[in-house]
Amino acid sequence: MTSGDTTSGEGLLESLEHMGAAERAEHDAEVSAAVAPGREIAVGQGETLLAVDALTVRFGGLTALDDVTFDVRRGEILGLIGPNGAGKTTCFNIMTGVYRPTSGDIRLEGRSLARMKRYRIIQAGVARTFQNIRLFGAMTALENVVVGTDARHRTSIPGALLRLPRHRREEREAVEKAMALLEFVGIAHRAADPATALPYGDQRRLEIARALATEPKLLCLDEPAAGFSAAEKDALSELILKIRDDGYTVALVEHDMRVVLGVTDRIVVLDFGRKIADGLPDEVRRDPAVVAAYLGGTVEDAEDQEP
Amino acid sequence: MRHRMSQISAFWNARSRVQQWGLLVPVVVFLLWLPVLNPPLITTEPATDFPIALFNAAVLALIAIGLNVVIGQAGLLDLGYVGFFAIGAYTTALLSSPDSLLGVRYPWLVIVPIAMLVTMISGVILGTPTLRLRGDYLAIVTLGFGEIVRLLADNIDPLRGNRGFQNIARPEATYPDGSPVFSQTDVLGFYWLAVCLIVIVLMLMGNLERSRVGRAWIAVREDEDVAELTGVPTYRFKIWAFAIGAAVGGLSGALFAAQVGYVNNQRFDVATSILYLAAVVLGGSGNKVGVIVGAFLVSYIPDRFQFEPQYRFLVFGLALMVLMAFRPQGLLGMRQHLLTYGRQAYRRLFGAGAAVAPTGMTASTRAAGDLPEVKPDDHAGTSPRGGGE
Amino acid sequence: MPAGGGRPTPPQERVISPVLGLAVLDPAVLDPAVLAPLVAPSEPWINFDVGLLVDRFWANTINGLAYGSIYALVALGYTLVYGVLQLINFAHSEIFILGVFGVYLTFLALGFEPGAIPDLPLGFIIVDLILAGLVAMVVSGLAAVLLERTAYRPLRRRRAPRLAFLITAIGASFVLQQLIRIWRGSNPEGTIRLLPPTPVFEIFGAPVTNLQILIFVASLAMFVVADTFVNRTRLGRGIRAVAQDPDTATLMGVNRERVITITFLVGGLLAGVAGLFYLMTIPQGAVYNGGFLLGIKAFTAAVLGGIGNLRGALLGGLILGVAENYGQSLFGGDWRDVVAFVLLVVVLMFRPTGILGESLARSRA
Amino acid sequence: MIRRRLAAAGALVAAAALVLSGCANQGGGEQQGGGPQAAAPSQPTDAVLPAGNGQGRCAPGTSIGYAGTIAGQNAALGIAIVNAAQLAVDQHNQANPNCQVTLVRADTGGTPDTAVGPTTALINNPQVLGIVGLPFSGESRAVGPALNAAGLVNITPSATNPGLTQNGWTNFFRGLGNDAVQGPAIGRYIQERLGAQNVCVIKDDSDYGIGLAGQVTQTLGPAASCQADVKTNQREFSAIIGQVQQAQPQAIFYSGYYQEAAPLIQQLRDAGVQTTFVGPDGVKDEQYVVNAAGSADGTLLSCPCVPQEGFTDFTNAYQQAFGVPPQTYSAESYDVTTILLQGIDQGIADRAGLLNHVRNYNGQGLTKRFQWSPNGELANTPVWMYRVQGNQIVTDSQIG
Repeated sequence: MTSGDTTSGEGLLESLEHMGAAERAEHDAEVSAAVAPGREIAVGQGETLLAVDALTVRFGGLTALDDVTFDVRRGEILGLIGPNGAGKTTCFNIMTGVYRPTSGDIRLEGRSLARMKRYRIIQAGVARTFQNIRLFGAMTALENVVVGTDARHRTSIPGALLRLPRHRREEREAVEKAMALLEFVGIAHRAADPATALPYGDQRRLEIARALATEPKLLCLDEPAAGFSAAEKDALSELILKIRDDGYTVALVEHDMRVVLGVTDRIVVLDFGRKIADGLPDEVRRDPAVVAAYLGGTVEDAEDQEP
Repeated sequence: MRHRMSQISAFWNARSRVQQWGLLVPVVVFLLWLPVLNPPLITTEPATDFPIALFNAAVLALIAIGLNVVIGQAGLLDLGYVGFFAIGAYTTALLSSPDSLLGVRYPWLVIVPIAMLVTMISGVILGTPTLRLRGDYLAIVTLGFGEIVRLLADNIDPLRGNRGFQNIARPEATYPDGSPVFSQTDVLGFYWLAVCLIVIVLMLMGNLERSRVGRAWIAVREDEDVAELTGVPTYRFKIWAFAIGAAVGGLSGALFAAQVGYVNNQRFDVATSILYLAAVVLGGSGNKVGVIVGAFLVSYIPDRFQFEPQYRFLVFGLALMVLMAFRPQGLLGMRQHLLTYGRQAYRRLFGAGAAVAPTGMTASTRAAGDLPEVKPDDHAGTSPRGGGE
Repeated sequence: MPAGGGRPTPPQERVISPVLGLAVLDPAVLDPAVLAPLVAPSEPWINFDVGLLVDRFWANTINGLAYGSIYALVALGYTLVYGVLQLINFAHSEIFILGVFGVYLTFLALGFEPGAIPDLPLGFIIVDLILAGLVAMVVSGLAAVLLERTAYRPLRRRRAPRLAFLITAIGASFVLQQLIRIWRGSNPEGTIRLLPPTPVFEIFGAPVTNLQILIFVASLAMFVVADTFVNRTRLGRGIRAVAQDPDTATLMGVNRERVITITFLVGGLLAGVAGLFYLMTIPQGAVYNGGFLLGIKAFTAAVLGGIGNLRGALLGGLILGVAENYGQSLFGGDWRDVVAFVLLVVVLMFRPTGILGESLARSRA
Repeated sequence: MIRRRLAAAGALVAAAALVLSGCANQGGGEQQGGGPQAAAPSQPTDAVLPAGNGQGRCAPGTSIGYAGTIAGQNAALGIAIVNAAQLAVDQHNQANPNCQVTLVRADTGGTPDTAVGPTTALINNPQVLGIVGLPFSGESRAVGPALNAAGLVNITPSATNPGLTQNGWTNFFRGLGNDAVQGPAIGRYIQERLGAQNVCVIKDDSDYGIGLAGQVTQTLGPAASCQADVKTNQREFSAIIGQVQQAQPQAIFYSGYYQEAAPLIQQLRDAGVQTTFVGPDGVKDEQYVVNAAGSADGTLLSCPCVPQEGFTDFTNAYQQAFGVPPQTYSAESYDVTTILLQGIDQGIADRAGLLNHVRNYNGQGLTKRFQWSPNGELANTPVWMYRVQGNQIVTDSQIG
C-alpha cells in the first residue's frame, strides 16, 4: 500500500492546484463551513458529552465489560486502549447500540443510549467507523457519504416520489455537503468511483467521511490506522486532529501507540473489561498498571508491536 | 456480449438526461406501435395472439419492476410475491364482479388505487412480523405467505376458489367507431395502458431510487448493520420496500384481472412466484431496464417458440443455471443512480469537458456488471452480526 | 335444475352455526331449500371442531410423528447444507424425489408389478425393502454430490453472490423435475406396495401400525447416526468447523471442498431413506413433482427447529407433522398447509432463529 | 373406556354398512342381468361418422380449432380429446378428397390466464369455423365471452360445470351431461340403490369437485351428514380418515379426480374403513385402479359418458393411431368434431352458418343423440355407473 502520499490531507482536487492562495483559503473556508456547520469549539468545550456509567456487559458467562465508568468531554480526542480482548470494541458497540449493556448506563448529553434504537443513536449524535472496513460496495464514494447525510434528512416517500421542493433542496444540499466532506478527508477526486475500487487507505477515509456526514457530536474511530504504513499513519493523525479542530469530539480505539499518543488529549485504558487507567497521555504511559497490562513491558515496547 | 453490453451501458451513461429522454421516446413509441406492426419474424402468431403476448410480457415487466424494488434494491428475497399480484387481482374481482358477495361494481379506475392500497397494507402486514428476520428466514416465510394467500382464496368460500369471478370491470373507453378500447381479445388498448403504466412506474421508481429511500434500500442490501449504524431506519425502509413492491404487484394484478376479465385461484402458486424471480434475476436484479428485458424474455420466448412446450421448463431451469454460472449479475448488471443531482456533482468535479470520463470510467467497471468484490464472509454467507468485533 | 348460474347465495342465507364445531350438524345447513345448487356453502368454510380434535388426538399424534419423521429426514439435508454453505438447497426436494424413484425402480427391477399387494414371506419383503432403501440412498447421495459438483461448485469458484446460489438451486430443481417428467411421464407411477400397514397395538384407543413404528424408529435411528457422525467423527468435526468459520477451518487444515461434498452426500443419503419411508406411506408418491410440497414443508420444519441445527430439524419435522394433523382436525382438511405456514410465521415472530436456535456449530459448543 | 366401547360399536355399524352396501351392489348387478360387458352399448347403427358420405366439398384451408391444454397441467385429458378430434378429422379427410379440413391446435395450458392468447389467435384466424373445447370449466369461463362475441361455435367435450350454459352465450354447446345431471343421479343412486342414510361427501378444491359435491349434497339432503375437503395433490389423508371414522357413514362420495381418490381409498381401506366408495367421472380412469393398489375393488364410478368398449371401430382406430386405448371423453370429442365436420361437408363456409348448423343439429353420435336446447345443453344425457371389479373398471348400469 503505497498510497500514503496521495492520501495525505492536502488538497487533492485537481482543480484546486490551479487556484491562487486567496481563492484557496476561501474554498477551504467553504469546505469547513459545509463540513462542520455552526460548530463553535469554544462553547462548552471540556464539559461531559458522553457519560459511561458503571457499564457492565456479559455474554453468557463471559464478562466483556465490568463496571466501567468514564467520560468523553466535548471537543477532546479520547483514546481508548488496552490489550486485545480488553473490551474496547465492545465499548464502541455499546455506544452505538450494537450490544445492549447488562447493567449500567451510557448517556449522551444526559440522554440514555442504552435502550435507544441504533439509528436513533446516530441521530442523537454518535457515529462510528469499523475495524474491518464496511462500505456500501455497490455505491460510489460520494453516494456512501450521502447515505450518511440522510441521517439528518426528513424527505418522506411521497416527497421523494413526486420530487417535492424539500426533497430537491435536501438532495442538493446532501451532494454539496458530501463533496465537501470528501474533500475534507482528501479523496474528492475519487468521488465517482465505486467505494470498493478505492485504495485501502482511501476506504478508511471514506468511512470517516460517511460517519462525519451524519453530523455526529461524537465520532468513534475503531482502529483507523490498522494496516497503514507509517506515512499513512501520519496523514491519518493529521486528519483526526483536523476533525477535532473542526469542532468534533473523537473517541479513538487504536493499537498503534504512536498514533494514540500523538493525537489523544486523554486516554482510558481497559484490561480484561475493567478500566485500569484514565488520564493524560503522559500520565497513562507511566502508569504501572498499564505497563503491567501490556505484557509486563513498557508502553514504548507496546508501541513497537504491530497489532 | 459482455463487452457489447458494457459499451452500450457506457454510451448510455455518458448521455445527459435530456439526451437519454430523446433516445427513449422513440423506443417507447416503437414499443407502442409494435403490436400494430406485427412484424413477421417477431410475431407469436398463429400460436398465440401477438398483442396479447406483448400485453402479458408487459404485465410481467410491471411485476418485475415491483419485485425488483424488494429483491434488487432492498435485497429482500421475496419468494411469495405472487401473493401481492393475487391480492390485487382479487380486490379487482371483489369490487366489480357480479359473482362477488360485495355486490358492487366500481369502475376499474376507482378500483386501481383501492387495489394498490389493499396490497400495500397486506405488504405491511406481511412485513411487520417478518422483516426483522434475516435473509433466508424471510425467503421461506414469504414463500409461505404466497401459499397462504393462494390457499385462502381456495378455502374461503366468498373468494370462490376454483370457480372464480367472471365479468370483472375493464377501463371504459370507446374508439370513435363505438368499439371498446379495452377488451379481452383486442388488447391494443390494454397493451398501451400497460406500457404507459410501466413508463410512469419507472419514473416514480427512478425518483425513489435517487433519493434517501433508494439509498437506504441499497445500503440495507449491501450491509444492514452498517446501514443502521449510519442512521438508516432499516426496518422502516424494509417495510416501505415491501409496501411499494406490493403496490406495484397489486397494480399489475388489477391490470391482469381487467384484461382476462376472470380470476380464479389458478396461477398464483409458488412456481409462478419463482417465474417472477427468474424474470428479475435473468435481466439483472437491481437494474430497472434489465428486469424489463428479463420479464420480456421469460414471457415472450415460450409464446414465440412453441415448438416443444414439453421442454419449456427444462430449458428454463437450464437457462437459470447457465446464467448464474457465467453471468450471475444477470444480462444487464446492477447499477443504480442514487443521487438526484449526482450528474451535476460529478460533472462539476471533473469539469464540463471531462463529463464523459468519470461516468465512462466507472461505467465500464460497473456496466460490465461486475458486482463488487465479494468479501470472504459474504461468500460464506454469514453476515457479521456485531458492529466491529 | 342449475338455477344459480354462479349467482352467490345471499348473505342472510349462509348459515354458520353459532355453536362452534357443531356447524356441520346444523340441520338448517343441510336443508336443500337453503342451498343454491352451485355455490351452495353446504358447510361453513372453516370449522372449529374441538370435538374432533380431542377425539382424534392420539391418532393424530401417532400419525403426525410418523409422517413428521419423513419431514425430519429431509429437513436434516436442508439443515446440513445450510449449516455449511448458508444455502437453501432448493433442489433438495428433487434429490428426495429421486430417492423415491430409486425405491420405485428397484421394486420394478425386483419384479413387483403395480396394482395388488404381493404375497411374500415377511423376510423377503424386508430384504427387498432394505435393498430398495440402499438403492435410494445411493441414487440420492450420488445425485446430491453431482448437483454440488456441477451446479454449486463452479459458483463457489467464481465467488458468486448468494442470490446466484439460490437461483441456481431453483434452476436445478426445475431441471431435475423436468428430467424425471420427460423420462417417466407426468402421471404418478403405478402403486407398488410391499408392506401394507397393520395395527400392532393401541395407545389410548388409537391404533399404531407396524409401518408407523418402523418409520418413526428407523428415522430416529438415522438421526442418531447423523448426529453422532457430525459430533463424534473426524469428518463430522470438519463439517462443524466449516460451519463455524470456513476460513479458519481451511487454515487449520480442513479440506473445505471435501467437507462440502460429504455434507451433500450425507444429506442425500438421508433423503434417500426418507424416499423409502415416503413411498411406503404414500405408495402413489412416485411422481415427478411429488417432492416439491414435501420439500417446502421439510424446509419449513428445518427453519421451525432452527436451521443449521440437526436437533432442530428433527424437532421441527415432528412438530410440523403433528401440528398439521391437529390443524386438520380442528379447522378442516383443507387448512393443513395454512396451519403449517402460519405456525412457521408465529414461531419465527417469537423465536427469530427457530425453536432451538441456529447454527450447526454453535449448538454443539 | 367409554371411548373404546364406542369405537367397537362403530366398527359394528361400519360392518353392517358394508354388508348392506354389498347387498345393494349385488342387487344392482342382478338387475342388469348378466356380465358387465352386456351393459355397454354397442355402436348405434345410425351413428353419424366423420367420413360422412364422401361427397363433402369445401374451400382449401378450411379449419376447425382445438382450444385446450396440450402440454400444460392435466395435459392427459386434453390429449385424449385432441387425439380423438384429430382422428375424426383424418378419417373425414381420407373419405372426402374434395374437402380437406385442418385441425388447428391452440394450447391453452389449461388455466384461465394462459387461455386467452391462444384462443384469441383462433378467433382471429378467419379459416377457423368452429372450435372443439375448451376442456376445463375455468378456462371456458375466461374465454367464453370472447368466443361468443366472435360468433364462433364452441362445443366442449368435457367441461361439466352447469353454470357455463347460464351466461347467455349463444355459441356454447356442451357435448355431454353437466354436473347438474350427474350429481342428482349419483345422489339418487346412493340413497335408493345403496340405501345409505348417512353419507360422507368429500370434495377436492376444483371447480368440478365443488360443483358436483354441491349437487350430490343437495340431492342427498340430510343424508349428507359429513363433509370434508381435500386439496389438489394431497397425498396424506389421516385427518379426513379420522373424520370419516367418527362419522361412520354408510357410503362415501368423493367429488374430484383420481389422483387424490387413489391414495384416499387406499388409506381409508388401510385404516379399516370398508364403507362403499362412490366417485364421479373424474375418478373413472385406469390410473385410479392401478394407483389404489388393490384397494379400489368395489368402488362405484359414475360418468355422463357412455361406455366406449362397445364402439369397437372407434376404439380400434384410436388405438391404432395413438398406441393407447381411448380415454375418458375421447368418444365425446370424436362425436362433436364429427358434428362440425358434417356442417363443413354440407358446404357451410362461414362461422354463422356453422353455428346455425350446430344449433339445429339433431343426429345420433357414438355416445348419444345430439340435440341441444337454446342455451346449449343436450336434451338427452345418459349417466352410467361403472364399478371396479377384479382391478378392472366394468360397466354397472345406466343410472340417469
